[in-house]
Amino acid sequence: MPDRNRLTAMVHFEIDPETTRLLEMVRWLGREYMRPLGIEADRKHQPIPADHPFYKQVWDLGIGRRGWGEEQGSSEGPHRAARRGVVLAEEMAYWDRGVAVSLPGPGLGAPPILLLGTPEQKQRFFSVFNDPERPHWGAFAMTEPGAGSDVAAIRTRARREGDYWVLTGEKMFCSNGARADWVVVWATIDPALGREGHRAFVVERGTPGFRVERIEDKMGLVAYESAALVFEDCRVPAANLLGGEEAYRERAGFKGAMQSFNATRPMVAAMAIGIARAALDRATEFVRTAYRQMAPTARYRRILDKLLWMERKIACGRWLCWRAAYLADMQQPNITEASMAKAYCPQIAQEATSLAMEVLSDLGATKDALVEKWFRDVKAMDIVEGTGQIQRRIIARQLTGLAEV
Amino acid sequence: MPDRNRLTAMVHFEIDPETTRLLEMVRWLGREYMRPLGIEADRKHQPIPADHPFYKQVWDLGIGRRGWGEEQGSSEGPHRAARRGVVLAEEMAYWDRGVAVSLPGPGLGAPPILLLGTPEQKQRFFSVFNDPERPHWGAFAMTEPGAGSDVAAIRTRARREGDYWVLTGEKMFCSNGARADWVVVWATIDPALGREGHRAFVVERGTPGFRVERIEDKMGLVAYESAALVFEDCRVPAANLLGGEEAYRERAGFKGAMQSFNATRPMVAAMAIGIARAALDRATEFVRTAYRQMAPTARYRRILDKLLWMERKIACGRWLCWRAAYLADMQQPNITEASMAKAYCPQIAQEATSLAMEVLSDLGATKDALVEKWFRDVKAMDIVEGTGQIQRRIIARQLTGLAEV
Amino acid sequence: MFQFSFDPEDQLVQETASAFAREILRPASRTHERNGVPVELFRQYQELGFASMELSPSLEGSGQGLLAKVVVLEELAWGDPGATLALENLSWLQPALATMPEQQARAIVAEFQAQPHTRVAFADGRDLGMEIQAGRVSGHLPFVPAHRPAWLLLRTATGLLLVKGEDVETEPVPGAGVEAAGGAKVTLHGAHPYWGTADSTETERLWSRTRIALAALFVGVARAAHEYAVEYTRTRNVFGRPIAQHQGPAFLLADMRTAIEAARLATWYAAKAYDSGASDAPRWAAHAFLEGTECALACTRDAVQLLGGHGFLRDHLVEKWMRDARVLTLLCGGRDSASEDLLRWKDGELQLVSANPEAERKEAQT
Amino acid sequence: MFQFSFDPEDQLVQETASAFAREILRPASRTHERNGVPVELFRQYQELGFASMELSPSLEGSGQGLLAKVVVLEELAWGDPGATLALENLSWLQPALATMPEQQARAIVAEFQAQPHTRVAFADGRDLGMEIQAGRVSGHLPFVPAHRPAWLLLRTATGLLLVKGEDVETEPVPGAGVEAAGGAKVTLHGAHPYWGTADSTETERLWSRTRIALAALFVGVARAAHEYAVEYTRTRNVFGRPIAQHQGPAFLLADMRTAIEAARLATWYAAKAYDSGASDAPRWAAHAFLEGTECALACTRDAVQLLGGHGFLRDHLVEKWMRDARVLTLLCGGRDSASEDLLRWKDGELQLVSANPEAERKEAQT
Repeated sequence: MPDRNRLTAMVHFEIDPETTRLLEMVRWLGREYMRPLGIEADRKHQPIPADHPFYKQVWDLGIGRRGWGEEQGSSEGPHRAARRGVVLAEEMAYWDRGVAVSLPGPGLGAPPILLLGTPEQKQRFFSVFNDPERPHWGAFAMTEPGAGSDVAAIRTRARREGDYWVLTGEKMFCSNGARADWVVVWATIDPALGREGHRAFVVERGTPGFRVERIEDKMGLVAYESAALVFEDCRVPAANLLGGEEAYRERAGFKGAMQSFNATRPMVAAMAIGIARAALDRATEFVRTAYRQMAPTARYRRILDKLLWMERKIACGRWLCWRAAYLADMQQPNITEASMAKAYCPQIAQEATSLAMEVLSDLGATKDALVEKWFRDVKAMDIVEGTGQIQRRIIARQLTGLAEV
Repeated sequence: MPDRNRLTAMVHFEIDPETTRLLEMVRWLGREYMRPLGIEADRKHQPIPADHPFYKQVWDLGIGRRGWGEEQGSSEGPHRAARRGVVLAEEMAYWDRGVAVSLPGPGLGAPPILLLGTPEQKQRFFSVFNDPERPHWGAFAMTEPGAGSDVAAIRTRARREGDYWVLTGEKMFCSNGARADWVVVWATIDPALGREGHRAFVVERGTPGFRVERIEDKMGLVAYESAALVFEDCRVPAANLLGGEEAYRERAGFKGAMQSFNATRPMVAAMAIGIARAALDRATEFVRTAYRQMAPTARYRRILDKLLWMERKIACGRWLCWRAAYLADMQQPNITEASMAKAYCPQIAQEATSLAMEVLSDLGATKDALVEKWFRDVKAMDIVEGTGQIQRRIIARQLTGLAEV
Repeated sequence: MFQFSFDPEDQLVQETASAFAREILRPASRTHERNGVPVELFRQYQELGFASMELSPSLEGSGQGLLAKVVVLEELAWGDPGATLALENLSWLQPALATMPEQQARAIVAEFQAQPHTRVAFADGRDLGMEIQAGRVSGHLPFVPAHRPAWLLLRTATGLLLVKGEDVETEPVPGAGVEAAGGAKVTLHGAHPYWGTADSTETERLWSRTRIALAALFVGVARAAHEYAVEYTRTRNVFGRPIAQHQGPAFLLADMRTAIEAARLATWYAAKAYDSGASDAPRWAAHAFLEGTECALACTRDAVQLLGGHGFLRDHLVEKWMRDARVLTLLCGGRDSASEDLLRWKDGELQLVSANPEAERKEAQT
Repeated sequence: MFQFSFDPEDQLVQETASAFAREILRPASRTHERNGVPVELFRQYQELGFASMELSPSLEGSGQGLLAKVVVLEELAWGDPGATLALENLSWLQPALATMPEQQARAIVAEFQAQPHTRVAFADGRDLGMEIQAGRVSGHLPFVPAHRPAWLLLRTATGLLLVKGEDVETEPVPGAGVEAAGGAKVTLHGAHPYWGTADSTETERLWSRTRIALAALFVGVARAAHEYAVEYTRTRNVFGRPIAQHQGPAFLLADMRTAIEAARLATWYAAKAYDSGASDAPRWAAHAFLEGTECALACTRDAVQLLGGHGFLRDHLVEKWMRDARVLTLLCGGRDSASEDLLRWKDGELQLVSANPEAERKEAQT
């Protein structure tokens, strides 16, 4: 029998002091700015404009500016980055997931540049985030009107012409795409090649032939703009092909995209948990105040059961996110774990927000009660970065070793 | 606006007097014999032997004897047969589904003979059920060790040799197969032909090359024997090919099997409802007595919620069965409706029996409490006549018009 | 013997409702969501006679049963549940109109004939601290699905009341769904009811009409979402085949369809029980409400899911139906209220707890 | 920062348990189901030290925490949950052994050393009308998972008690699952406890150990069923492809796997909270019990389903695990008892109802 309590010592559920400090900052930012701004955007049904003073303020705090390409150099290193990521993502989404996505910085454009970009490209595209004057955004464009979950089916074409690549096609759901300095655009050199034909290009704002077709009219998460982009014979300098041609040998192109998904799926799952927790807190507060004024009824017990269900599922979901992030930090395979978190959390979060509306009963049916906003917002968490169905496919493939599910 | 209450007049939920009389008989039979015999078989873990006096008794009552091939001639005609079928099936299963299946008569062998058989074959194979002396059984063998849901994949071969067909293969889950005078056996003349190669043969007991390999060791529904059959160069007279060769043009062979499923699926669903209702009644009775003796606790409310859930789901499931049977009686297409009943009922019935065990709490964990028997028995209802998964495939195909799901 | 058929004349009613839903309500969904239902549409609806179909012929109605009504309501809600809530105005008063002295009822019917866009609200005030003193009712309703209701049908702990809108304070509030109906919070400061009953059996019976009608709306909106999702997934490809040809989505479509059928039959059964005056009609009304709630919430949620990213856009109606279903199923105390009523009846049937409040109290203290 | 890792030494414990489960328990499942666990196996289990791993070194245990134990229990239950219930005999007394005077504890441990097959039962008697008068306990337990328990750990409304088997009346009853453990009904006629605590905080804390250990068994049996179903569906064809390559079954496998992971993490968290003496350990124990219950019931039911007709035969173990899971999750009052505890704690946190029993009583009467 090995040493006393050794197993105990190797499993922890604590958050480290540095992350706790960051959490406190997010909490302050969330309470003071993110939640009010998110509500305002939702009520106006308009994204927060890029020139809103809030963005300058967070930019001055360093949000979106520091650390791109420097992660390896920090004292704690990348071994906590994924865990810190899910903890902070949950907290941001607790206050407002829409505003969180709208924050300046390279956003989902960062992972492909970090993974595929040459040193020169990293320097060139990240340098804009050192601008002390005003906030900047990067963006990422993969999804197309006819290719959401089925990433391999993208139809945006890239064709070489001398020192340029010419892009033609449409993209959807490009977060912050209208205000971004550049967008990482995935295109195919030949649809018949499937994933092997995929290439990632950094398309800079103002490139001729690239335009924002519209800002999409979403049911929730209104605070950030989701842009529909059009590329009409858009000529992109060859130097903007991420990593150059050699980066795409052995299907690395598609794998690059997938790797970034593996990193972001637990974060999206954690965001669902954050939203669910907001709904739980609101529902608990309602019970605390409303049921104090009136006689406790049979409904009281029924409602406590709902709160307890939320409490349990939120905790379990969070641990799934943590475990997936821990494995990422340890640079161990986390494909199954990331997908399990992503399959579980949005699903229970949808139910949690729906139950929270029931807890508030008639009041829950009004926009004023806020819970309905989370009910709308959270639906996207089951869709972005691979729907719940896609996650189940991934898990099943990993389980069975069978390729086609 | 049409006449007052016209819609009301055309929708009914009543059971007719004749069926009510039959129900009363089943109730008496169930209470006095079927349930005690089912429990006895389960405790001994042995099917009720074919020479058990109970079978002679029901035989004398006419059960399994009358009406084969005569249905069209009855005064109420076939227009109530399907509805009467689901009502009586529910009631039989309420008392004991295993014993119900073990009752004498042609069983599932009847539909293919009725649908495909020549007048001579009907006369020949049904005549045995006119024997006043002792009970007789018929049986049906489709499922194979490697082909359950995937009926088209049966591998039992039929090869013509002069005036005989020679059968080679194995069958499983053949209800009453060991005591049957004959078994309707589905075989293929060529696996490459798929469903078009299927043929149905009536194999009589004692045919050389036909043997019962074993009685299967089931987790529930012990009262009737499920036989594993082996056919080794089993020579069946050509006259025993149901309907003769011409009956199998245009894939009619497989359709014949499927038609009988369409007729039986709502009955199996209704049986699940019957078992669930038994569990509900037992749970209600427990609450009535146990909670009278002790102080009503918080659990009381929780338990009433479970009873009410069962009450609702059982009612909804029953109506689904009724609707599917009604359409069958009207000779209207009921593929979707039959599959919906079959998908819904076993699922809620599994949950109902499981909840009933919870209602009985510690007592529910014992064999003495009986509920656990229903928990085991009912699982089969989600498997036989097409698993819940197969039903969903059928419904989805009907909904979308897409062939391959 | 049980049967589920409609003869050609019945089908005419259903088809009329279906055509109105398909040609008028559905295309105007977004307009009505923004601006509410226009006065002209109320007039057109009045001419079709749907809102008055349950009224007795002496009140110039066609005296149809609730079963006929739920068939109509399912069709209308398929078009737009919010607009249906609004257009059905007079119908929501049916429990009161069927019970009050005919003269009183005639006055109300006349008011609706003159002003077809008169609005009605209804609510279960039992869990919301409604107080009744000396026949006057006070309390607060955080949400009723009507902008400025002229009438309020109110379930209280002691009975069913009809209150005039002019006797209560209403303030518009934005609803999270069914916006076409509008929304208001209502405060009653000792309002004197226009009509009321304190008979608990009668109250439960009458209230079951409201629950059954809502259950029919749940079925309608679930069906709308399901049919939309079927069409979408049949015609869009993923991984080289139509979405609906993958078993994951296909099984979801099958489960939705089954849930709809079960909820519909539950609604029919409850309506039939109500029409026949069965004493257990309230019980089946509550069951239908619960089955319908599960069905509507699941089907609308899954329809959005099946459209993927497109489901999250207001370009499609599924997101609206998801919100509509969530709000609809909160009305009248939602499923909690239905569950509580059922539990109370079940308890009465078993006669255990009510007989022993002392033990209950003791248990609550531990 | 949070982490979920086992170093090689930890893995050795897990692998030892896993090997015992794989090589001994699993192959003998059906034999143990029929005949119970043989005496020799109790001796072998004692030598492995699992039943005593939580005991303090002064009691000749290895003083490990509950977290280490749940990792072991999951492995063992994967082999056979019924046999594990039996073999774990001394462990079930851990709450009492850790709390009672050392001399008393030493006597018990010595008894088990002499008789390794001594059996233990445990039960939540709170909802079963247990009465305690003048320190003596009376009442009836319809089922405990032990044939002839020498010791009975009993949760009552007022605390936790340890009763000697010789002081109670036991009668064997056939269980619906976990037959390897046996089953008995127990009647207490004013039994005098060997040990007990009436401290409610301590009782809740100690009882949470039982709930967490059971939750680990739930995870283990769920995993057994899932792995069996994965292997079966990978290697059998339907419609020309492996069953698991159809999305319907594949998604079910994925959901099972996810439920197992969630339940496992809930068990780890609760065990960790228990080991660290956190005051909310009972809460997380109840949550882990609930998550584990859902997981075990769903996974075992679906595993049978995924084997189709074969799942219904005793040729495969999935039918056994389905019954095992159903019985296991009924122990200690099952999920209802866990839910009630949670509700009481939540209520205490919000401090609403307990403050107002009069209103509660009034409501119960209406």
